[in-house]
Amino acid sequence: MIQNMSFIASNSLQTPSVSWSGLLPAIILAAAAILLLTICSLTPIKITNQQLTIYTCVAAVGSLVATIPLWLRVQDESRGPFSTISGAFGIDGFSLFVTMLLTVSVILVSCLAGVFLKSEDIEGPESYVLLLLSATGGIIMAGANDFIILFLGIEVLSISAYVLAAMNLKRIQSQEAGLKYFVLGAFASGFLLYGIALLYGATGSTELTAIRNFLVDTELTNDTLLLAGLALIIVGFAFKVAAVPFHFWAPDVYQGAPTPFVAYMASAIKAAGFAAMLRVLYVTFGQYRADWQPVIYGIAIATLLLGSLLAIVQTDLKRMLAYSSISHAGYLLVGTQAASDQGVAAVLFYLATYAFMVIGSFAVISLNSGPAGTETDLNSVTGLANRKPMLAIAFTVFLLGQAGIPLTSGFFAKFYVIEAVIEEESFGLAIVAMLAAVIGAFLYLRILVKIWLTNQETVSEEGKMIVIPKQVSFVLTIATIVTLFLGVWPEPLVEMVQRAVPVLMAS
Amino acid sequence: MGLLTIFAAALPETSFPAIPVLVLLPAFGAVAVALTPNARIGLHKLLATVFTGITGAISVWVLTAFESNGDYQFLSEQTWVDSLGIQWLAGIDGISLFLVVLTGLLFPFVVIAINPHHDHKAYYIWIQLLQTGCMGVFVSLDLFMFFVFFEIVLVPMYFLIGKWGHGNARYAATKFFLYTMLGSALMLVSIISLVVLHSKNAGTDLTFNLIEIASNPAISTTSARIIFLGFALAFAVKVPLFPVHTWLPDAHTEAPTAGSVILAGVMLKLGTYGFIRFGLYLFPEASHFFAPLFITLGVVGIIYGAIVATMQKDLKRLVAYSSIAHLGFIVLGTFALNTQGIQGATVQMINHGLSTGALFMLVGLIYERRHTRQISELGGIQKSAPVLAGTFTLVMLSSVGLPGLNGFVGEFLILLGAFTAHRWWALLAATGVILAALYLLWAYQRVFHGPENGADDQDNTTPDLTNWERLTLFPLIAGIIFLGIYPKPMLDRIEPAVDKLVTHIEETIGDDSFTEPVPTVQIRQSFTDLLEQTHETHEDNTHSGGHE
Amino acid sequence: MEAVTFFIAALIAVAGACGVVFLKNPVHAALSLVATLFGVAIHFINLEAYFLAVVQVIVYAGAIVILFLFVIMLLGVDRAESMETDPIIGQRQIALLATVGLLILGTLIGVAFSGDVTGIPPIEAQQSTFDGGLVIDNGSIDEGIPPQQNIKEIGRGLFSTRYVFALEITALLLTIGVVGAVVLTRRPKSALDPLPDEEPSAIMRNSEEELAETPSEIEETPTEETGKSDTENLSNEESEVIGE
Amino acid sequence: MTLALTIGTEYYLALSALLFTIGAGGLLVRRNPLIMFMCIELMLNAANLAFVSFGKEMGDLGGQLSVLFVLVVAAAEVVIGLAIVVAVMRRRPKASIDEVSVLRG
Repeated sequence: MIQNMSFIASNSLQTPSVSWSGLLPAIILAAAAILLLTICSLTPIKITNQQLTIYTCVAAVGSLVATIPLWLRVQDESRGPFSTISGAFGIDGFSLFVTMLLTVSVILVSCLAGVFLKSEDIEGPESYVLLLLSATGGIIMAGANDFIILFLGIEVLSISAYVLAAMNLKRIQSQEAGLKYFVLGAFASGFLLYGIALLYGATGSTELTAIRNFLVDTELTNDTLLLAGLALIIVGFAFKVAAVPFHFWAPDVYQGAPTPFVAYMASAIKAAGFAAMLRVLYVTFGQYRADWQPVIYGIAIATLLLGSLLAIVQTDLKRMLAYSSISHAGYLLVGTQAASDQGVAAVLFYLATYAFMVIGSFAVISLNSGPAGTETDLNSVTGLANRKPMLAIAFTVFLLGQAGIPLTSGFFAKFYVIEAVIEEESFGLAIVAMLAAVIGAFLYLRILVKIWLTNQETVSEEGKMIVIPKQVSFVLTIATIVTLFLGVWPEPLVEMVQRAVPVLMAS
Repeated sequence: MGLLTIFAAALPETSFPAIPVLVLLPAFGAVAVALTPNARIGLHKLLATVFTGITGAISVWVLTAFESNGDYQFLSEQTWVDSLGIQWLAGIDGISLFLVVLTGLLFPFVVIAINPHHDHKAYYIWIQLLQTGCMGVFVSLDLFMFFVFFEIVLVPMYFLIGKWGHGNARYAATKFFLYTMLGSALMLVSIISLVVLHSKNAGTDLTFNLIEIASNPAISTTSARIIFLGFALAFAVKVPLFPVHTWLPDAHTEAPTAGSVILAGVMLKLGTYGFIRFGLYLFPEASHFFAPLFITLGVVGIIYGAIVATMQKDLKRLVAYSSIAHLGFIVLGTFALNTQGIQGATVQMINHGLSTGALFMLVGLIYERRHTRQISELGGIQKSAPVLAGTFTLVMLSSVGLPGLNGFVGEFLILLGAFTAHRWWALLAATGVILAALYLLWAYQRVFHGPENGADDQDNTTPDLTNWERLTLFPLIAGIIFLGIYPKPMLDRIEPAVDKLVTHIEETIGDDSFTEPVPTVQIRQSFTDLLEQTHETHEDNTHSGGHE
Repeated sequence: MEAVTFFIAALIAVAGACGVVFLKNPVHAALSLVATLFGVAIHFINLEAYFLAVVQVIVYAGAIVILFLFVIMLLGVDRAESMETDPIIGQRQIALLATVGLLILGTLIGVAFSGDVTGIPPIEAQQSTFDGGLVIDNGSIDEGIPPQQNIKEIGRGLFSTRYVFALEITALLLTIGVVGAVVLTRRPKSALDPLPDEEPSAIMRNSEEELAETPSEIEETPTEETGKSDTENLSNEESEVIGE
Repeated sequence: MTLALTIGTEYYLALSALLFTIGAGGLLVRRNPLIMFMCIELMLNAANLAFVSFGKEMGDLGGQLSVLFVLVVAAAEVVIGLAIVVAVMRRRPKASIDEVSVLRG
């Protein structure tokens, strides 16, 4: 804590104690990134994309493995969650779950990225470095127990993502997507930061624990400043997770950015954004839930309906999935709105299952989009079932999953969210969410019709020649298996998310 | 993994885990077909026949092993998602028994009798998955499990209609999918609300167990009514009841013959069965409260279906609209809320499955011969294809409800039940029977009599049924006749369960019941006597097959 | 005295901000941004954040604005001037959002002048009652702390509290900045995809025959400097005209 | 002339709110990416001012420390933003980004 700071008599500097094992997952990713950068700038040998992919996967797996002893420790009744560096970074089931989710998405995305970068003839380790650093930012966000740390985590995550979106220098769309993403992302950061400043003024600290304790102990005579700060923070988060009415960047960015990194945005960045949002809203400002719940309620309804309605009228696959991802953000907001442990668990379940489905979907799209990666029109999947049956089956599983058809993980995710929100007796929201699911189903049916029920008039040579590289088929297999397995047997993940309840720990 | 444990757990309880096998065997069949090479069309059909055939055989075994009491039998239980109170809980009682048997037998029949024109492998996969879904719905005693199966049937049916259908099949398939999904989306909200409210009010853990929820009505009347409407909407769409029926004609018309047969035979029953099993059982009070609404809708459906059917130019569409009328009857019987009505509804579900299934088969055969379903372009088939015409007549009469054929039994019971409860509605509904006779006979006249259109200029006349087709149609015809003449074994098995349900309803709604309990045994007895008297001269080759 | 400084500095800052928004020339805008930054720096001194005031001038005015100017010059002032993107969203929404912005402003100013700003007790009472994790520096309120003390405190704050973690994260941020800048300004090796919007117009200019022959030439040559590729396109066109 | 006015936190807060609004409004109204970036700097500066003035009122150093980190973030953001602009402008040599937008909201 900061109390004693200005009166430290001695000149010796006492640095706070650090639990290195607690920080290990983040450290492994960051160190791997820096090490890679160093190696590549020092050695003249060309490192192939495949080697880089393997390196990144190994780093991410290392990070994933490092979370396991932590998870066991945190679940241990006698030890429980803890925080380190004077309470700056909390290690609880929640942050560890999000960490695992992020590392898994890094593994899957780096496999896709390897193939993509090779086909686009982009060399160099930078995209992998940025991917790793971005995930580090996500981990920091998930565990941040201080608004400043949270803000820095968001910036690490997003600034890397801006670069990744603009990565493909050959295509102007990519840079324009990057530009748009950057401008609006920075705009959102501005809101978030100003909100943090106001909250700092209202509560006297940027530390989440202190804020929560302050709000619990103190009856504010005038909470205007606090509410203004809260509103600005919600706006900032809403931008980051692409919730209506702050969603308009998403379709453009999704369409223009390189497909593997779009998969990363839709899975990992969304997960990190919701993790931060849940920790701030549910845990820190749980006392003020009566004030923020209606706002989230409204945003959720608008996001659900607008996302699924606008998705229907699109003709580009990536834009369709962008709008559908907006609509999925609506579901996550529904879970957030519940403001209960069950709601948090549901959101985590949703995030985890959605990550696999969306990465899988974008993997299919990036395979199917031709050599230049530009053929993402809806018609590009026409007759996919005839050309590449396995690819079509995998895509179908992902689409049905996103539509929420039973025996896919997507159904159980929706079910869980609705269950959580009904337990809080928001029946209206539950009904709207299910209506949005029906509207959304139309979108997925449109794609399915093209895949299965439409015969291609002219089979182009290129179209026939889809070769599925090993890494991508690995990603597709994993995603399909997870989607189906969790659809039939969701119990393991349910148990896990129910233990991943966020807590705030002082140092 | 989960499925294996379900198997393992089912073993010690009963000597033979009939229900898991019934549900999962077709799914394994689908996997087996999926693993065979694309080109081996014969093998695909063989595998599908074997797997659905064994399922059918087991369903017949279930029929014989079934004891005529009102309890759930062959129970199989296994935890699924423990933390949310979701389990695999399945059982069969008198109400679901015959639907299980129908599902078990209709699918192998369809697999054997009807060949797809293309994409054989995918076709057999979807057909078998569809059987798994339908079977699952009829045996589910857990609300979550029920919903999963209720919703999953959409996918195979969607592909069956969309890929093997005719004309505007994709439109029809999408419409079918979205309509039914809209209904079930709200049902999901209702299910969860029911479960959550129940656990909150009763102070128990979350449970989706149907029996537990029904036995402990903990939620308030108002919320029960609202939740009931959520369920009812899903079932009404699936039935389909009058204002939400518009998907049915499209789906039926564009679907391939197999799709139509299954749709009419089994899938429409998901809705009516849902009304009885989940609507009435879980919400007796709400069912009673809303009964006038549903009876009205049912009667409107009967009249409307009949009138619209009269005006149809497409033979298949005509049969589809006649389906709406028949299902109106079933809903009418269900919401009479007395033993005769519900029993009649249950019987009529089976009957409708047989008759309308057979009608769609025959329409499919006619279409194969003449390549048109336009009534105006058909005609005079009777001359060149007398057996086809004769079979059509029989099936059509069963559909009209001619005494001595199966349709009569159900309709009679339903009208009896409805008459006890609401006599004016019953009278109105009875006119539906007359209308049915009208439009079906008229259609018959136009299709089978008169000059044979289109056959004059070309040399070929309509070929009659082949021996193979006669053989495949035989089980349906046998069922139609047997159930028409000797429905007693069926009624005996259905009755205890229905009685139990009616008692449950009467206990809940108390004395102000509008249903006047009629001495049921007496009526049924006299009814079967009447049947036997009337038709003892009727030559019946199926009598020996009865097990009594 | 404090009031006078405040209002003068506030005037500079607001005028600078308005300049950023309303001046057409990006160079002028950047310079008025400097004015705002200076104004804020003066406020920092007023608020006894001496170290920050210095850093504000050095980092913001000295580095960031210079970076802006550098890029403006690199791109060419005239081009930077006309460099207008599509509105992020339609004009109407902009108007709407501007109204919303004004509403936010109004609310915030209202909040600011509504007496007890924060719900925190007034300063006098606060010293004894408030314990929300704050440091109450008695000296700073009455006499003001000397600048050296401020720097020392900031140093301690950075390294002996949770902020040390934040400090480490900034290292990542700066790394990303470097890597990102390198990646984005590198020249791609292989051929560029055609520009979507200009392509049709370029094709329109050619006659049908040449269109059949020279579709590949329409693509930009990747490695050339911007001006050069312009001239090349021109010379292509010229030669084609001569060829006719 | 002497001003008897004491400048409390609310004055700083009002100023910072004004700067923030100008920045946010400018970002929405202006279409030149460079100016938009400058507007983002304005927004961040407004937040800085709020941080420092709150810190002063509460006698907490946290506000000043936060500003330091915001400075780093601002620097990193500007670097990336400008790099993206340079990359875009290199692909679009014919200046006006008016025509640039392939992607429309």
